Amino acid sequence: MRSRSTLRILVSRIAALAITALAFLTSSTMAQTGEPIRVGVLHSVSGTMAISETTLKDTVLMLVEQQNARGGLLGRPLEAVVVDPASDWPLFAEKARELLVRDQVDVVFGCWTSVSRKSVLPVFEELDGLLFYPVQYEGEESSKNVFYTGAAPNQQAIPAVDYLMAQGIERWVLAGTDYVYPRTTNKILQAYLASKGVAEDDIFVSYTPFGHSDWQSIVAEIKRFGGTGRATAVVSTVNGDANVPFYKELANQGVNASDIPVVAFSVGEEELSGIDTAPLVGHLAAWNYFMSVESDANYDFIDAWLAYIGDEDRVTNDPMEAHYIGFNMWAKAVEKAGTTAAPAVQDAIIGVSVPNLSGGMATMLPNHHISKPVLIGEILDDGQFQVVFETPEPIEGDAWSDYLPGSRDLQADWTAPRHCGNYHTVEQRCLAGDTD
Amino acid sequence: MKWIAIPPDRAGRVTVLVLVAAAVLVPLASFLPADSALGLSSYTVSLLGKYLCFAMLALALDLIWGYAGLLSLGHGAFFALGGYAMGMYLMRQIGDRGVYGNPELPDFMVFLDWQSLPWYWWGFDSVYFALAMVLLIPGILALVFGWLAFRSRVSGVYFSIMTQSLTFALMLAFFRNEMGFGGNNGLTDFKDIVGVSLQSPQTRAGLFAVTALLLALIYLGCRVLLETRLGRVLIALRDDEARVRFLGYSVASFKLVVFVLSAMIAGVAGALYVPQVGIINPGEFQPLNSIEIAIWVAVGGRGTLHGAMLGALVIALAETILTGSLPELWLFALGGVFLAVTLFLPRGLMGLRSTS
Amino acid sequence: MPLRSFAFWLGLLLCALALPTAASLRDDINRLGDVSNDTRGEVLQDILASDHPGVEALFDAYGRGALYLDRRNGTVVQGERKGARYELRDPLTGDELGVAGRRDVRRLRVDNNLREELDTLLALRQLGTGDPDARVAAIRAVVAAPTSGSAAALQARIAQEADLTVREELEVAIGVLALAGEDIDVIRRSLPLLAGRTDIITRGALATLSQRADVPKELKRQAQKLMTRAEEKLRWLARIEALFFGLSLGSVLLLSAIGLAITFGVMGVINMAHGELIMLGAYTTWVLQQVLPGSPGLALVLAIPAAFLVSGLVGLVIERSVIRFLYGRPLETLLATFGVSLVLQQAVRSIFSPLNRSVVTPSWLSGSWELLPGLALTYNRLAILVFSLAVFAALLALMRYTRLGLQVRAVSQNRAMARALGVRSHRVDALTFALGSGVAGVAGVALSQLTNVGPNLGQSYIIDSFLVVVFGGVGNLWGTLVAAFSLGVFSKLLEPATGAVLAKILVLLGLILFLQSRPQGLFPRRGRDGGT
Amino acid sequence: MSSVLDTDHGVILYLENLSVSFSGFKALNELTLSVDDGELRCLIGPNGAGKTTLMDVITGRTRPDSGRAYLGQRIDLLQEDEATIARLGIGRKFQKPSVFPCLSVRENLGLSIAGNRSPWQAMRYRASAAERERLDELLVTSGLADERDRAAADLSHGQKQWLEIGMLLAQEPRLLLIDEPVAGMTPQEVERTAQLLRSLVPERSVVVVEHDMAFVRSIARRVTVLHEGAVLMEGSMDDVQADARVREVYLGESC
Repeated sequence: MRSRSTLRILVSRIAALAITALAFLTSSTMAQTGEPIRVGVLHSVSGTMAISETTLKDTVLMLVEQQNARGGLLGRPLEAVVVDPASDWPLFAEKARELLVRDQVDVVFGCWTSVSRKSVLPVFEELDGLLFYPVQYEGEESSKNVFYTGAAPNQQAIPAVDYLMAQGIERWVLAGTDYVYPRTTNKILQAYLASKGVAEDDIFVSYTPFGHSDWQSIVAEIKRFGGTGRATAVVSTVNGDANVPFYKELANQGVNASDIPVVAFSVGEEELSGIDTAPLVGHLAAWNYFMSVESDANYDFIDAWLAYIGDEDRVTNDPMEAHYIGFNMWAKAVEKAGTTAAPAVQDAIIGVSVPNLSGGMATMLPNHHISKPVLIGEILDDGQFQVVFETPEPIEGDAWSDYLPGSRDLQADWTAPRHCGNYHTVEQRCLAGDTD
Repeated sequence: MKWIAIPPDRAGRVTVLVLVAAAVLVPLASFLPADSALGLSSYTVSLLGKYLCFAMLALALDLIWGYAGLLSLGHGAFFALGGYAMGMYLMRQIGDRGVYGNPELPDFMVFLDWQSLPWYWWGFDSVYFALAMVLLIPGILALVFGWLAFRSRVSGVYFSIMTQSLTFALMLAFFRNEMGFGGNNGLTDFKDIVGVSLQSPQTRAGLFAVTALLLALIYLGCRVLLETRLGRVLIALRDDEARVRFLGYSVASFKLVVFVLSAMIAGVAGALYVPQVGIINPGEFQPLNSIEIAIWVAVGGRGTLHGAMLGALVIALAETILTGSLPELWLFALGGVFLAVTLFLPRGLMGLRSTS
Repeated sequence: MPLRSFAFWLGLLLCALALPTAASLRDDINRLGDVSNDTRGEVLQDILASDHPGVEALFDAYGRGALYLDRRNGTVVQGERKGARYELRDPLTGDELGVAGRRDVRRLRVDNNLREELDTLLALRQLGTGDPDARVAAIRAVVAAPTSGSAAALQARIAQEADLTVREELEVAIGVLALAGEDIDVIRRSLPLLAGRTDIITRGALATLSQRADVPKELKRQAQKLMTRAEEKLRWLARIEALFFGLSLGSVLLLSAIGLAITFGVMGVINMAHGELIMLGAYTTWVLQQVLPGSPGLALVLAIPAAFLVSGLVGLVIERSVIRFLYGRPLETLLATFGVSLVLQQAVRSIFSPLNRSVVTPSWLSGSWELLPGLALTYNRLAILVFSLAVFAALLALMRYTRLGLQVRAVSQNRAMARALGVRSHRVDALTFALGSGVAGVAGVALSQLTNVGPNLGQSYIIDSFLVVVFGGVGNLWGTLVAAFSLGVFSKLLEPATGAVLAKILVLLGLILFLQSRPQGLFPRRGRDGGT
Repeated sequence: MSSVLDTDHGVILYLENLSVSFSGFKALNELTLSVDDGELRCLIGPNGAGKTTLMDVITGRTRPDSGRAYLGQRIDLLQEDEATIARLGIGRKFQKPSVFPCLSVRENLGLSIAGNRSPWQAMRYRASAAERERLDELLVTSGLADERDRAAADLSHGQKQWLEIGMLLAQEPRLLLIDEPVAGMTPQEVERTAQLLRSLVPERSVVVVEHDMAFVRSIARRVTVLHEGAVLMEGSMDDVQADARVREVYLGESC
């Protein structure tokens, strides 16, 4: 008996210790005034991804502030709950659970890398939360609980290749970092190029590790590949830190945009601010938004951002626009549904249209991706992009690529009656997995 | 309850007692409403489970560093390998419930157009095979690496640098998509373990209980082992390797035994960690992670198994708190702890206790 | 024929001189603000024809995307973004025109096609001006993007060209352009001119020729043969190039490891903060470039001693405050210095932001040195190769010929004896560590020219550095040199066959295996105590 | 294993033409030496004469460049590693006392007691009655019976030296190599050590390296003088001290 009560005291003490420790963290967010709507922010502010994600955290905070200035939502104020998953993938899942279980947030804006999204996905599905994911990614996913406001491959890679083909490019280097996004994108592009009649010999694929810094051999190979006299371009899915040495080596070995242009899918304004841009002029990037887009909505957004962050030299970029769109879509859907409850918002948000920053409207599609225009820009000396091409119509994001054998027949549709993330159009059934 | 008395000291008995109690009470508390005084949310239970896995990992490292004087800066590799073995089993448990509905291949293989399951995935449908691999893969790697290293008397910092390179090489290898382990994304989206849903609170509570009990068991086992002559030889080895050799002991085989044992414990920790956090990816092989394990052990106090465990719990808890409230300070704090412990607390928290 | 085209150009020049007035030049410039792609060429020709001295600057600004349409008055101005505002200048004279808000201006659209057009126009103009190198560059620019008048312009130039190399370049250029022409005889005459040329443009012209249907078979075969020969030559050059790449990678390894060869190799201190000392050197370069905004090259040169001092001082502080309490306890040193490395990383993150900083490459380090057509060695790599050897030689001399070097060797071999002989071993320890740290900082200056300058810079070099030192044999500077270069060359020879990732893994595994069998490295230090 | 040790010809250690060099410096130079079974031999010589290197070669710590080294008639020492050589019957005491500071005196001796040395055996090892008795006996021999449960780290310098000798004895070696046993000892301790060493022969053979000439004189019948890696002379202490060459070599050396 005696030992049992000691045990109980011990365990309850340990538990209490853990709980107080954890409660300490969010004591400020526990305030109960006016039943605020809680908006979770799940972006790394430390670790390797902090470079990119800190900006997104600030963007959400700014959007929340703006919404509150407009009187909140449903007459209730918004309250941001920020956690730091520290660029550690398992920690993303832990923090997602923390947001949904302990902080009881109504919606989460977060994640950058695919692996962080994959890590939190089961948590959101288990606890039926809402996640807005703002970064371009490889596609091949559609979850009831996730809204993909970044570009799918058909909203970035394919239009970029189309543009280059129109410029007369015949030979293709697909250079990427060895992880899922470049691998999938390149698989899709290979299939797409083949469908356009490009011979296998005219495609050269190369993968490098994360943070690769010695590009001498690969650039020399690109030069040789491009030295046949037929117009060659590099489609780069090189990620993060590896870009700087890559572009430097290109420039030093005399590969200019006029000889062999490089089109990148993960180099934006923010990345360029850490690069000496002089040798990069004329290389391209494909996004759905550039800071240099000339529209009043964009100017307003930039002004608000610079004022919010208090630094006139900061830039805006594509994932920020994605959060801007996602946030407005969510707010509109909440108003439409009259509640923040996940199932109601999931139903209400499909079909919601909000203005994007480049002047048109973005619409949430039944597959939880959005429609938006694709822009191709050329890098300028001042770290900005000159838009050289824009799709005339918004492009609808594809959850499942038409160019991959495994997913060609899949379709995502979260409207009634289908309610399915991976409906097989041939077998006419919803494959197991994402159904509830 | 007599068996609990095997560790002769009070700290040892308390450690076992606390772990066994946690194995019973935490699962019970998790079924109480989360907002009641003693109720624990699923979040807290997974968090505590994760801490215990770290404690087990710290114990594994302490066994070789604190007792045999071998500082492995690659122990994260064994942890990750155990985790991958478990992850592969969990992937096979998904069956045809993946997004492509393919009963043969995991999703990441389908969309990268793999035609068939690579041979090294065979057998992971069976839980017994997977559990065997959790022990065997880290064990065999440790055996081969250790045999090579100890035979040619690689020791001290050279051993540390080499283990670090080993985990670095493994990290690069697992990052490669062509390895067939899901590349950077690793293995995730698990559904079931031994036929029950991973998402259910019962499973979570069960996993926690298993972790706590196994940790208690492994702790006891190590304590018993260290009381034998083998344990004495290990301590002797740490203090004066040449003398042990001139006493006629084959130093290499002693080191090898304890290194393999430690790697297996790390593997078990990894295997328990994966179902509780829901993902395993090559980031676990990062050299930084392995160095952090050494910090846990140093903070807690080398050469006392419970000290290492305590160190892991303290640092992990501090990380949870600090990354939440003061993320910018976290690295300063961690770096400061490294410095303070090595300069002022060479025997860690345990040393603090025995001197006061 | 040359005479006729000369007359044509003379006529054009005369027209240009006669027609445009300053006012119409302004109009032309303002027309750029609202011009279609089709008519843009004419406008540009007109502007060029004005022969105004500011035209080159105007074209340059246009190509850089620095021309804006001022929406308030419809004029085209040169602008530079400063935060949320734009500073405007007259595009021809550079006179200041005040500032404008984001909404007041619109950037004139530029793209690669336009830039090429501008380059060609300027190149045609520069064919006869500047030094021979500039003329060769102009010729190449003309050939790279030929327009209808290009061939004629080159022909006109060849009669006047005195410099032999430039003349040869002109002949080849005319030949290349001729290959694309209709006249079979001209093609036949031009082909032999191109023998031995390996450049992209020539090979491109040959390839196009060999595909054409309207050319006799025998000419196509000849073109084919020239191409094969060029390719064969290129393959050889590629091998030399690979060797250079290997040496270059080796020089990076050498630089990153050489400071460690002092602190770890000679003193036996496991300094996990070594990478961060390199990082500090790189940041020093960045700071100096901010202090001297106009002259990145000078900043880079000054950064070498500055980085040596900064990292050396930090090293001194680390030694005095941490390491000196831990001599003889290598594993503790490892942990403590790792703590230091975390603190330094986070400090840099807090001070300079987690974003990468952009270190500018001065123009004399950009581009490449064309040894042979098809074999060009990049200046920055070449400079770093030479630099690494210079640092190595300096260190070697320091250790061998100076009093400090002697004392360092004495202390590292027998501390007690050295102290007995009056060597102040603490001072020697501190100075040696500062020296090794300073050298790490110098390495950072060089690496800032190759890779990102960010808080994680050091992390990516630390494991490699240790392996290089251990592989070479601890305490042996020559061993470090040999280890660095052999690892570099070996990786680069592997890379084409295995890809970059696998090459790195294989090199690492190979090293681990090698060190398992020879823990003392390539050049073991053999002593009475057996070394370990 | 020691059963293969064969000393039929009365020689326990036979070294022939051993040479060792460290980056040019010849530590041993064609050294030839033999030690008889049951003999107590002293090795003297100035610093750098090769005494410690010689012990390193015999115990397998250093591989010679050339030469031969045999234990008894048949055991080729150059083929074995340190642990095997120790199991074959050579015990070695280092210059600095080398004991396990974190273990108690008993545990130090217990680890040294002859027996199977494999990890598996060590895991299941329980001391037999005979072994416990032997342990008590060793505690008495090394004069540490009262300190049995103290950590070795807490012993005095002299006690550590005795403990180490006790550990050597526990190994039951046929040949003991002892490096400077009395350095830093009080005169009483030196006397006790001399007694202890004398008591070891003739059951065992002992080779002692020592600088303390008085001590050498008190224990050794035969003395070998090393110089520049080779044997300069061999004989009784009196012969050695009378020898002109030895005096020349030691000139400037205090003895």
